[in-house]
Amino acid sequence: MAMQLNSAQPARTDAGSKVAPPGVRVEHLTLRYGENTIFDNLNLRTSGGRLTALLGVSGVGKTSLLKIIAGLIEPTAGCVIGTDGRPVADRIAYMGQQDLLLPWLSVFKNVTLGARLRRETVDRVRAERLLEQVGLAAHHKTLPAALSGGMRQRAAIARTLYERRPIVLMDEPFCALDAITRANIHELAAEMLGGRTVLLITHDPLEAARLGHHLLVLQGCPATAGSPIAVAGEPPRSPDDPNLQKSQGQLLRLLMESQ
Amino acid sequence: MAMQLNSAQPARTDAGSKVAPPGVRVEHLTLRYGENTIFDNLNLRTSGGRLTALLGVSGVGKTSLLKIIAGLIEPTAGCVIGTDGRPVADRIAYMGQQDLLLPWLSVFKNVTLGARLRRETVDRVRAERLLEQVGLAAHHKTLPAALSGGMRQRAAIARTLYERRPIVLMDEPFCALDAITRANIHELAAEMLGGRTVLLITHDPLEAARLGHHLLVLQGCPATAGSPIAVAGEPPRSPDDPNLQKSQGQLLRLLMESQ
Amino acid sequence: APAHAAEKITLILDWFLNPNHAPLIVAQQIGAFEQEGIEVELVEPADPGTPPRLVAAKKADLAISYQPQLYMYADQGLPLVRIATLVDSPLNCLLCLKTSGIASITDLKDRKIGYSLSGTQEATLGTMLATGGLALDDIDMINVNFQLDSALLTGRVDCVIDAQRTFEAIELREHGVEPVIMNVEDYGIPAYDELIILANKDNAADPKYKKFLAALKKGTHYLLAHPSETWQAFAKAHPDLDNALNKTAWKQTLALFAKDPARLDAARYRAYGAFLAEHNLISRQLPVGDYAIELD
Amino acid sequence: MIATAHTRFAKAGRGLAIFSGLIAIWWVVALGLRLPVYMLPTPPVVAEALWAGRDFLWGHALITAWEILLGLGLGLLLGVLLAVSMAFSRTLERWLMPVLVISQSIPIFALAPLLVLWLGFGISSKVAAAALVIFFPVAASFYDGLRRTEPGWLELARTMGASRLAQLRHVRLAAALPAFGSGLRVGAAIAPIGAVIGEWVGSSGGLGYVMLNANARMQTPVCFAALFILSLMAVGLWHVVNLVLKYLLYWAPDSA
Amino acid sequence: MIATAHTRFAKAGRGLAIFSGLIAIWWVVALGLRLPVYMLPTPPVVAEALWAGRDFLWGHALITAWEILLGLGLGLLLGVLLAVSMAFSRTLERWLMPVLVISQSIPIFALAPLLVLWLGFGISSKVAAAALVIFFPVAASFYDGLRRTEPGWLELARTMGASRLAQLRHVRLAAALPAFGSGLRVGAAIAPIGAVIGEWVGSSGGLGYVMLNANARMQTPVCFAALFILSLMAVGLWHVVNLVLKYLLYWAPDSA
Ligand SMILES: Nc1ncnc2c1ncn2[C@@H]1O[C@H](COP(=O)(O)OP(=O)(O)OP(=O)(O)O)[C@@H](O)[C@H]1O
Ligand SMILES: Nc1ncnc2c1ncn2[C@@H]1O[C@H](COP(=O)(O)OP(=O)(O)OP(=O)(O)O)[C@@H](O)[C@H]1O
Ligand SMILES: [Mg+2]
Ligand SMILES: [Mg+2]
Repeated sequence: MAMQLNSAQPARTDAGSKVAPPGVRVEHLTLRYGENTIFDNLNLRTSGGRLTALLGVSGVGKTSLLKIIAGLIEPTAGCVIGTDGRPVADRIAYMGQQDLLLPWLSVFKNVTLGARLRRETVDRVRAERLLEQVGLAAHHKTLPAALSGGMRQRAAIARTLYERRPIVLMDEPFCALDAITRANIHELAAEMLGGRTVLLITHDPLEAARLGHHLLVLQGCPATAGSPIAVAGEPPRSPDDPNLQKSQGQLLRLLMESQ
Repeated sequence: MAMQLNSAQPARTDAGSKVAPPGVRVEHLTLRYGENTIFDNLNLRTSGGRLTALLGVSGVGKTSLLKIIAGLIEPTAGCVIGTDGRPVADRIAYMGQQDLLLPWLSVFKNVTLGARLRRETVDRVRAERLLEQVGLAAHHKTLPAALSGGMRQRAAIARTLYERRPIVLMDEPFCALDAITRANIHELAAEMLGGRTVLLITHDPLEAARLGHHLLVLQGCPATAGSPIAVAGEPPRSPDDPNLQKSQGQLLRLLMESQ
Repeated sequence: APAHAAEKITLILDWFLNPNHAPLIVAQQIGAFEQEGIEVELVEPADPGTPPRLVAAKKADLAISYQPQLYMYADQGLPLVRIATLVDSPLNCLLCLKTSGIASITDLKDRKIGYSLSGTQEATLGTMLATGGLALDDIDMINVNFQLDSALLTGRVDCVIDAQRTFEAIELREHGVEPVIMNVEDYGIPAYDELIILANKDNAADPKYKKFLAALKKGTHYLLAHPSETWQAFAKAHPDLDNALNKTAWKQTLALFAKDPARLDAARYRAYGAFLAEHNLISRQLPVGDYAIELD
Repeated sequence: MIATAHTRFAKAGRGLAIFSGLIAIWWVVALGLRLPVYMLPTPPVVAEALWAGRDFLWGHALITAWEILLGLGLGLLLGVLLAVSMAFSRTLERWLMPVLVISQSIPIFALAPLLVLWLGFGISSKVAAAALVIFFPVAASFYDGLRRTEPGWLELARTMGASRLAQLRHVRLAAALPAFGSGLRVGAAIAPIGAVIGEWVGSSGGLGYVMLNANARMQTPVCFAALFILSLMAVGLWHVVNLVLKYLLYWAPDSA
Repeated sequence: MIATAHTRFAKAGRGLAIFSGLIAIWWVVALGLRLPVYMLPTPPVVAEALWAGRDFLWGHALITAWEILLGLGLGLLLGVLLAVSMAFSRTLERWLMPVLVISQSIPIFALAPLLVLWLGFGISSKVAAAALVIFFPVAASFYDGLRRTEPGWLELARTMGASRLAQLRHVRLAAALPAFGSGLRVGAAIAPIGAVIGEWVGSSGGLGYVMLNANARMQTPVCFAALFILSLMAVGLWHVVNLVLKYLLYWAPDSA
């Protein structure tokens, strides 16, 4: 299942990103589950059109943060707003930690679900190219139950990339992929997402350093955001890029401290 | 959520591993889904009491192989047998690619599910120590729905380690864990699983090289197993162990070729 | 027959079509209704409670009902009047198994007596028992609802009240069981008309009913004159009803049909009304004219 | 092709085996318990009645079959509409549910006059009565299914900018299909008795009519002949519904 | 503490609002359609009948309540046992299902003589008749739930060396609980009519008896008074069942 990247058109020609996409501002955010406080007056800001990699120890609150931004969790207090002052919830594409494929829909129909939900006409060409790019061209009509874990995740990625949204939120989108497939998907994602505001949760410092303009670490309980690390150079950075090595090391140190 | 490893007793005192555990022999294995052939007369063999890391591109058939060994999929042809000549299906502990936590049971009850299913008395001490070791001591009574992705996975790990079985099959058991937590869990797993026959699917070459005695790569379609790489030194290997670096590179090269 | 502009009359039967309706059936057979220039549709209900309501609500023209019920309807303010009588004597009887050794009322003491919910069961049974110096609490009353015969046959009860002397009696004999029959009117119950035809007060005077009565009378007389021929015709028209039971019932009921359906015996109606009032089944006694009229 | 043909034969054979097996059991019960004919007639007696009254039974069977289909259709429609609208609005559910529950506790004879008053003696009153019995299990089960939709799917749909209607149409309906299936199965199973109850409202046709009638006349064999036909209809309908559901639920796990 | 008290008050208030709302609707219908008292009596008329016959209605209500509870209990037991055993053996299911489906198409009057023959005119025949109506939705829904258990959970249990019984006990039963809930809800909703149908077999007490009797005497207000009490029981039972299920299904997603 080799990946044809040549056919991927650069994202800036995408409808969704004609206007420079806004960043995301999280203000005075507080989230409590019972007496368990996840965030207490958290403030952070991601810059528009950039990919911010979000890291942090398991259970610190990454997914919760993403869901709040997506408008899926009502925070106890505080608000989320675009740097352009408009709400963001209706401008995002969201890829959750589970693939959430609908078991009764074929891979193709799952990928184009958004269009049908919004009563838009399905862009078959785009969808099929995406499936090809994630290496599922042959599994077009397959039901999710007949896919392997990684294939399911790739279908979910295709579904997310199919959405032309200025802001993209991804929760550990590549964790079920083997090193090689992952590397290819990285490049695909970098291309397709270039120019959009992306918030990407990952546990792989290398991945973060390869794809991120900024690296952000959530730490502590209640969680606070450390100062973002800016990575030099344009993603996707090649594995032997010195910046990569540098910021990865930096990141690991940060994570160590965050314990 | 710091990990107390000190309290982890070495596995060789475990009931399950008093007798030297057998290896697993897969013979003339064929698996077809419709006209899609996953394995065609596959033969492989893992040595007893050792941890074999199983790698391979997404969709090659790793999970299928594990499920066949676990007796969860009826292969089209061929058989799986212990190196001691006895069937293995009833001697394994299995951790699937999904956590499969039962939503109506607390974390503790999920971890001790096996005991209740076999009408054994629940070993509370062992279960609680495990929960402590995977950093869920505080989430004892929590329902899975209230856990983060990584916490769910750690609960599943605890559930698997709770089982005293000579053969352990794990399908990407650490993929949802952040680097630090993962490193700690690695050490825990290495200790608890020491002396047992382990087949561990992973996508992280570093992980494979840290934990594995042998590294095995599935490749091609139908899938064939490359010759296993033996890694020098005892796992868990420290990140700066030269063997680690070496075999990791070797592995990456193999994976590249396998495309 | 003047088929043109025949006036329609919907008549809801009290229960499924059976030999009790012979006069109507025969009137149909011999085209008596057509001759009168009316067209009668017979509708079968499954639940006897429905027909009077529908006539009261003008959803149907006529309904077959029972005189005892008529008082309750009137008492409840249903705008209904009796305009004709089909069977002018009670069919109701107390039916016992000979094998149970019951020969007279006095033998009923501590026996199980089944009844179906006619509404008058306590009054009737109580009065009958009184003639033997017994009261309701001397016996064991069991509601067997519609399964009068099977309850008797299986010995679940010793007797049943509200049985029809023309039906259940014959049925029991068919199953080789000899019944003891005690007719209610022989045990202190005022005689009454078992089957009557009700119309709505507001249009009881409608001339089409006169025509109906005339036709009904013709039917009755023809029936009495040609019992077996009319039975043949009936059996032919309703193969599912062509059986020994109905055949016997057809013959046995002949004697019970009112020769002059329209005729009203006001005194009898008053007497039965008094009987019900005295058993508190109706709150007050209305003048007969309020619920029963005779269309001359 | 041949394989499927084979399995089809096998299926038919099994069906036949079960059928004759049940008849045999019935026979044994009737004889073994020495039940008189007016209690439980033996198969041959009923068969005789069936044959003797074949034409007239057939006519009535058609009427009932028609009532069953219409009743089931109306009941389904009603049930689905109610379930969906309740899934849409919690408040509506609060107001509607008690009514629906109450509607199930009304005996037909209390309702019959009203039904006839409004719908006359024609088939419509019977269909209405049947639908009244059938709609509830469908509505209840389907509503249950709709409200238990995997939240993650709904969240995903929301992030994709789906209107509540779109969420319902593309996610919740499909997700609740297994639950709807359970409801439909129950509905189909009680559809025949529903039709019979409908005929209780007053009719001059249909198997219910035949049974009541025969029952009133102690023609027990006829009654059971009609009942036999009704049972065949019931099992047939059940079978069809199962096939339809198997087709619709191709994606749902099924250990059976 | 106070909060819950508040919500409890709110709930009670809402219940009252709904109750009076429905009464109002009933009133409007009765008056608006100019329905005579012998078709649909107005609330005050029924209230009067209720008050006048309170003692006697109360006595009969108790009988019916008792029948409902016993019928529901027996029906549940039967339904669960059948569902579980069918979930255990596909062959058993093949043989049993047709019987169950047929059992649902047998009208009570055809069965009554047998029930009385075997169980007499006491309460047992009524309970049996009620259970016969109630068990089916429970069995069907629960069985459906059992067979749709997430396969992954069963696989896990198998690898843990669980016997089929253990799998059933620890995994499938709990997993099928929502489906069982749907079945139980339907069963509870039809339990009252089940009891009434039971009394149809022939009884000397109970609300069904009262209704039949009042119906024969054209005492429509009394009939509806009894019906009113029956409805209250139905709604009450429904409410209780819902609370129980809410408690049992603490873990199941619920959008409502
Ligand atoms: N139930 C099924 N029906 C049909 N095909 C299936 C089924 N399950 C798996 N497959 C196919 O078998 C192949 C191997 O699946 P498997 O889950 O073993 O892959 P894998 O190596 O585990 O991949 P991953 O690393 O993504 O989990 C895939 O191509 C998949 O499409
Ligand atoms: N529905 C819930 N109810 C109660 N607590 C919850 C709920 N969901 C999450 N939590 C708690 O919130 C905390 C953060 O969860 P979250 O999923 O955001 O973590 P995370 O950073 O995504 O972790 P991971 O990397 O493992 O996915 C966890 O401690 C979890 O226990
Ligand atoms: Mg997370
Ligand atoms: Mg896999």
